[in-house]
Parts: sequence; structure tokens; C-alpha cells
Amino acid sequence: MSEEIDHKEESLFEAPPMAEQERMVEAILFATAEPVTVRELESRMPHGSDPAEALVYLRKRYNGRGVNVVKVGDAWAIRTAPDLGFLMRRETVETRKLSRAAVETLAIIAYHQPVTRAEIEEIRGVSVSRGTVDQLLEMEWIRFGRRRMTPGRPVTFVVTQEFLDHFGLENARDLPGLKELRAAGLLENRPPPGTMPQLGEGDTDAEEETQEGQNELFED
Amino acid sequence: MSEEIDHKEESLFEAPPMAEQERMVEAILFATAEPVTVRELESRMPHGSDPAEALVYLRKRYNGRGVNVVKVGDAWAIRTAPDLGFLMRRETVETRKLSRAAVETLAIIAYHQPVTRAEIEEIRGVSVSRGTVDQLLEMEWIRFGRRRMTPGRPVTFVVTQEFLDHFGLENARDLPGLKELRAAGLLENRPPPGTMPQLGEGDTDAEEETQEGQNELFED
Amino acid sequence: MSEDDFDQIGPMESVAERMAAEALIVDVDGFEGPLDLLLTLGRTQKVDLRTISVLELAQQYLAFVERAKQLRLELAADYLVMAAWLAFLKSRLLLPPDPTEEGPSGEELAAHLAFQLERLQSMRDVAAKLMARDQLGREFFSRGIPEDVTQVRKITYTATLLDLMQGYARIRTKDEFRPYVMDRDAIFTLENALERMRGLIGFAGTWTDISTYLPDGFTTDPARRRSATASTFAASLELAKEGKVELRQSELYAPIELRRKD
Repeated sequence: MSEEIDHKEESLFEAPPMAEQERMVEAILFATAEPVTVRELESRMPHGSDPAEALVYLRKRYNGRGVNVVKVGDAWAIRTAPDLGFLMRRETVETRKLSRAAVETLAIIAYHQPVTRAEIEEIRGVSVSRGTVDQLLEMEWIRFGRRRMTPGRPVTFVVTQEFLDHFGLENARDLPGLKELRAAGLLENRPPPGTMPQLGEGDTDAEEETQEGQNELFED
Repeated sequence: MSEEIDHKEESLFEAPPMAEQERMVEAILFATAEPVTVRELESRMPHGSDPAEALVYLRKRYNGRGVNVVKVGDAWAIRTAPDLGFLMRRETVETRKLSRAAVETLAIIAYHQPVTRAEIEEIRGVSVSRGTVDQLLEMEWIRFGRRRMTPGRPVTFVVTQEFLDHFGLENARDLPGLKELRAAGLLENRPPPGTMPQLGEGDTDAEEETQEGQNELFED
Repeated sequence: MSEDDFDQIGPMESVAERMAAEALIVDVDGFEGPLDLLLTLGRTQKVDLRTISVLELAQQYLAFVERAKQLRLELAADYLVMAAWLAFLKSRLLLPPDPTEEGPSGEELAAHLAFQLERLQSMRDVAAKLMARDQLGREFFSRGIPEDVTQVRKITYTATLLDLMQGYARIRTKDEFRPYVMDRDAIFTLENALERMRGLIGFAGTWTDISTYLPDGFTTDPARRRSATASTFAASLELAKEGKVELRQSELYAPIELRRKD
């Protein structure tokens, strides 16, 4: 509360010059391994600063350099240029190899989010083991989304900023092949006609909701 | 040893252009968990590279930026520019109510200024802790006044312009007097617990008890 | 799914194909459920998934389950459920539609199965694309020496003018209590009340609301009224204790009434 007031008060004073703001954003982004939101930049910089504009300049400045300014969801980070990965063998962290089930589950969550467990099971045609979901949650690549407003109010899953950061995606809309899949109707939650043996049965009412949720997430 | 030989052998091949080497040094310095020596840079970069020279360019490039290329012992690292260190602190501002002791001390200073510590203690009836006075001094609500021309030449305290600004007063003399306080209903008739004589003569004792009961009964 | 995938698999009758079928059975544990098995079987049809022959696929699946039974392989329940459903689907597709029968047609069911297979395949394809992307900590890296942000908690103290004045009033009031001198402007003391009531109860032969005993000038100002009410009440209790009056109250918060005791 009091910060809000401060902000209004202080914005009457002059903000630092843009070049200086750019330096500040640069320093903050360099200092941390995690992506930083514009909001947080704003809260750490002198009042009246416009980190969003500073980021435009900074991003341009690092274009083609050994490290780049990248957007991750609604946050920003500095990452080494992917073509220099070969120099970093020493820094490479052995990532746990994901099982086929985990990779598929992750892809389904990313492309169909927000998606319920029942929907994941319907798509894969097999039940999703608790361990698979737990592993993805633990890696912080997925998290719980809003509950679906259908009977039972099932939880949904969505991908996280860490997921976007890990795969170098600006946002979920940039997922490879997303447009094509949508055009082909493969992201629709098509209710099965009649009596198909169905693991995710009972969740078909959710169809409209899913569409809505998807739109929310994937559209500007 | 073998590296030396490798080096000579491989230097026959063409090294990457200097701009590319600069990118490489930049990426390595950024991603490595410790400062990196020229020797290590050399071992990680394509043979024939000249990291020492690349460092000269890189250092120049970061001159005046939000982060700088600095030498740490005989190794190199990227560090926040010293003048931006303040950005690396995240200040959380918490507003607390001034303690009762501080409020009372402040009030006495405001109403009786200039006033010595001994006088404050006499009025409050309890000793004034050093911390309370220090806190008020630090808040710049009080400052030292002239020394009293009495034995021991004690310092006096007065309120500051900041104090007046904070409380919206033009002058400490504008503070309402006791009568006005009472008329405004600001005066608590009940003495603070513990300050009342526990054993008094029958009548007065009864009277005060009534008073106390009154407040308890009729307070909203 | 690209054409290449299908090109590698020969005609149904080939030795390689039969070996593959054997391998399917032995590897049944390796399948991620019946849809996965159907997808794998579907690859033996030299077609795009969108034009897959569901009838043929159903037959392949049923043949597979049959073969597994011969080999006395334990198949998980969902594989058998799928087999039963595919048998049903097969009959629907083969028999002319019965106009009296309700529910979706065989074609609709087949189309949905084809959709499910295509959707699963599409998820597999994008999963592979996703995993083939540059990844953090593999192809690109974050800062190796993060400079920690130090949390500084700054506490500011504040007080209002009201706090200040109340604080001062508190001290001054305390001062006044010390010599037991009180500001009696708004105070009607117990002694005052007793004195007043002793003089008045002689007239109280009938039940009278004690509030009528409040002195003049103590009935309008809330502070004075409060003080007078309290002391009058206390004085009434005192008089009752002395046996001079009786008190009654018909119910909670009702007026307290007083009568002289004869």
C-alpha cells in the first residue's frame, strides 16, 4: 500500500536517463540466474524508471553477442548464445532423463493447457502415474492451474516459467508446431461418440471450458 | 604438457575471427561459476584463439556498462558495476507504530522544548532509555538544542522541521493544550495501570475504583 | 508422421513383418496402453494416419490379442477392453446399419478412433521437437556466479498527531492523579451521588427509574451523563446494601428502578 503511494509521489521526480536505466537493467539481469519480471525491475530501479523501454535497447545491444537478452514469459533473463554451448561442456548439468511417459505428459500439458489428468489420460489412452506428474511438478516444469468448473472440480495442469526458460521459449504460443496442430484440429477436445471405452470419461462436459482456458493462455 | 603440443599443432589451423573469440570469452565468463584464467579460456576455446586479446576488446566493450569485466587475482569475471551495487539490495520497507515510550518522550519534547533528559524523566516519571532518544534522533524528529546553563550543562532536545512537517504543524506552539485535549475527548481519564496508588484511604480509593469501573462500563 | 516411417515396413506377408508382429507380442509390456499398441500396428498400414483403415486396424489388433492368448501372455485389462470394443466396432463397420439401433454409427466411432490415434501421434511428434530444442544447462546457460540480491528490511516508524497528543495527555493525566486532584468538570462522584440520593429517597415511595436521580446539568453531555449514571448506580447499590432502598430490573437492559424501603 505505502509503496504505491510512494511510487506516485516519487514519479514526480525525474527518472534517471534512459542510458542509465539500461545499465541498471543490465546489472540486475546479469546478477541473477532466474528471469526477472518487468514489475520487479521497476520495483528495484529508481522511481519513474521505464525498464520495458530500457529492455528494448538492451536486447538490441546484446543481439549477436556471446550472451543474449531473452524473454521468458513475462520475465527477462540473460542467457549464453545457444551456438556457443560447445564451450560450456564443463557447465553442463546432467539432467535426469525423462521417461517416455513423462515427456509425453509434459508435451500434452504444454499443448493442451490447462488440462486435467483425465484429459491427459484420454489423449494417451493410458492412466498417468502419480510419479510422472510428481516428477514434472518437482522439476517445476508444470504447476497446478485453476480448477475446472465441472463436476468434481478437477485440478488442471499448466506449464511454468521454468519450463519456458528451460526450452528457450518466449511464451507458450511459441511451442513448436502449435499453429499447425491447432489448424489440424488436433488440440480440440473432441468428445467421443457414444460408448468408446474411455479412461477420461465424465470430463467431456469440460470441453467448452478447455477451449476457453486454452484461448486465455495462448492468445494475447 | 600434451596441451602445449596440441596447441602448437592446432594453431596451424585458422583461429576463429577475433569478434567470435570475444563472444566466446563473454559466454564463458558469464556462465562459469568461478573467475576464469586466461589459460583456462585458452583450453576451452578453439585452438589458436587468443583469449588475452579478446579480453582486451571485451573489457573495453563493457567499459561504463552496467556490468564490467574485472580481474580477480589472475582470473577474469563479469561483475556488477560498483556504482550500481544499490540495485542488488532489495529493500522491504515496513512501517511500524512508534512505541509508547517513544511517543511519550516525543510529546514531552514537543510540549516542553527545549527540555533536558532529566526533565523528560521527571515528567514521564520513568527513566528514558538511550535507545528511545537515539531512535527519535535517527528519525530526525528531534535534535539537540542548546545546552542548559545549569550545573553539568546538560544538553536539551527540541523538535525539528521534519517533525513539524510530518505532523502538519507550523510551529510546536500550535500543539493543542491540555484543556483542548480534554475538550476534544483525547484525554484518558483513567490513569495507566500500575501508576495508581494501590493502597489509599478508603474514600479516595473507592472513588478511583469507580472511575475505573466507569470507563470499563461505558467504553465503546 | 512422415512417409519414410511407413516405407521401412514391407508388405504384410514379409518375414520382417511377421517378426515385427512377434516382437510386438513379446514387448507388450513396453507399450503405453492399447492406443499406443494401435498406433504401432497402424504403422504397418502404408498410409497416412488420416486415411487409416480402422477396420483393418481392428482386425490387426484382434489378431494380436488372439496370438497373445495362444502364447499364454497375460494382457492387462485395458487391452482386453479395447479388444472387445474393437470387435464391436468391426461388426458395426461390416454389417449394414440397423435403422432401429440408437447411438453413433460405426463410421463415427471409427473416425473418432482415427482422431485419437492422430492426436496421440501429434503429441509424440511435438514432444520430440520439444526435447530437441536448445535447453537451458545444455546448449545455453544462465549466470554462473549469480550475485545474490541481499534483502534489506528497512523499518520506518511512524506516529500520528493523535498518538502524540494522547501520549502527552496520558502523561499529564498521570501527573494529575499523583496529587489525587482530578478535573471534576465532567465527573459526578460517588459521594456526590450518595449525598444527592440520600436527600431524595425520602420521596421515592413508588418504583422510580434511577435515571431520574441524575442531577441537573449531567443529563445531556454524554461524558457527564456517563459519569453521573455510573455514580448514581453505585450509590443506589450502596443504599440498597445499607437497607434503605430496594432495587429491581424487569429484564436485561431494562431501566433499573428504586423504591424506598420502609
